[in-house]
Amino acid sequence: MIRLTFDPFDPGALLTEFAKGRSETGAVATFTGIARAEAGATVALELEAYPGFTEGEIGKIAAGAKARFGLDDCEIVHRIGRIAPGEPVVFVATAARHRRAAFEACDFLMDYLKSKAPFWKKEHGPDGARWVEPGDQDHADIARWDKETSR
Amino acid sequence: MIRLTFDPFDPGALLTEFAKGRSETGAVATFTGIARAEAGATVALELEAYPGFTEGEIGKIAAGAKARFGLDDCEIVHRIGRIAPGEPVVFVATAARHRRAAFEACDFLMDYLKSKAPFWKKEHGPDGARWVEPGDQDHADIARWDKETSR
Amino acid sequence: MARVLLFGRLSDVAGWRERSIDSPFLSALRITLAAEDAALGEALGGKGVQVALDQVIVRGDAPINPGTEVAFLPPMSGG
Amino acid sequence: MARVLLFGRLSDVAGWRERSIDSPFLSALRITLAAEDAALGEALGGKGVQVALDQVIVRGDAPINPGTEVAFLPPMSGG
Repeated sequence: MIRLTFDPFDPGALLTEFAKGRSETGAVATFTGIARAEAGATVALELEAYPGFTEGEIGKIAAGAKARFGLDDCEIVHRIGRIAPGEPVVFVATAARHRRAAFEACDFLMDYLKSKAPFWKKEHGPDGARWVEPGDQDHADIARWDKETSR
Repeated sequence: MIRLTFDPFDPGALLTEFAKGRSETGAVATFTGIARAEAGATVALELEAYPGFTEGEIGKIAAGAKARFGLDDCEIVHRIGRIAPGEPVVFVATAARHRRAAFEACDFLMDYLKSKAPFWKKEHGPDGARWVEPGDQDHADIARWDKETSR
Repeated sequence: MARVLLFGRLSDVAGWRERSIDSPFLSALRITLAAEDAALGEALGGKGVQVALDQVIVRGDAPINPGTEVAFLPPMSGG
Repeated sequence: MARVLLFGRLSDVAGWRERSIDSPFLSALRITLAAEDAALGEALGGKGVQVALDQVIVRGDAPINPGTEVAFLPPMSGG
């Protein structure tokens, strides 16, 4: 399930639902990305999506990850709009029989979401706003998955 | 925080509490291990701990992981006693400024917990019970962390 | 008429997010937009800006049918 | 008197989990336990079985003070 939301969400409530009733899944990994205050340097984050297109592109990657890592299931929830420091921005959950697959798929999906997913990000600081492009670390993170078929 | 519990727990409720009020932590990774039914081959899992000693040994590894990966925080909750298929066995949460550290520390802690933590595990199947010792995959998983200082 | 959508910094440059514009080809649409707003014309031709017609990325020129959604997408930042 | 604790398969072998036994040394305690129950004696000397005195792993022999907790720990399986 892939969902974009303008409203704050509780990652715990999502995990409770996701982990329920899984008697053959052995492993659930999650990642929650939280907006950092950067000691006052960031007043708010603003994320723009292209409704329909953004979910579609994320859906393709999620389907690829399910096949590549043999997942039972995965879920992605992403905030859009204006996000205050301390609020969750993204939640990814993966379910698999074994923990290595669950961890790697979660890691893989986050690398994609942070560097290539169709969002446009603006940081509002005390001196105004600026558009953000993916950083070198994001490019290095996503490049790991081209080199290896599994770890 | 390290806690052993005879009672079932909800990993989502633990994540809700853990993720709260973190305006500088950007990244929270979690892992939930769930008892598998193995298509009826496992009727229940029974985990024995040595109260005090088990928490102490896990605490040493958690402190090591906090230092090694530069974590803001981590939490480990482990079921003990008799556990039915589909019930969570273990929950690990890690918080760090960046996602790589949070993921790696969570992965590292799970490798330790699954292969070396002071628990004794009995599997109750339809034909009786047997004590379980760590498998080859667990030994291989934990050995990864000796070879590398970071990934 | 095509629905033209601008995302990210492109809408900041143009001062609008969505407009209906009549144009038979993508190339003609670019010329129309640039003639009206040179800064936007330059931004639309900038490095890494992609175009989607009805949510499918296209390269080069393409005909624009009436009712088509034309989206100009600057480099995606990730979430 | 020392509090002797058995974990995992050791308590299945012995048929008990906890007993108070008087013994001045770990080596003497092992002899006492083996004399009473040969199967347990063998299991306690088995591969990978460790001993903790007051929750600290010890190797070789050691004196046992009154009130000491002596735990025999078979190979840990992880959770």
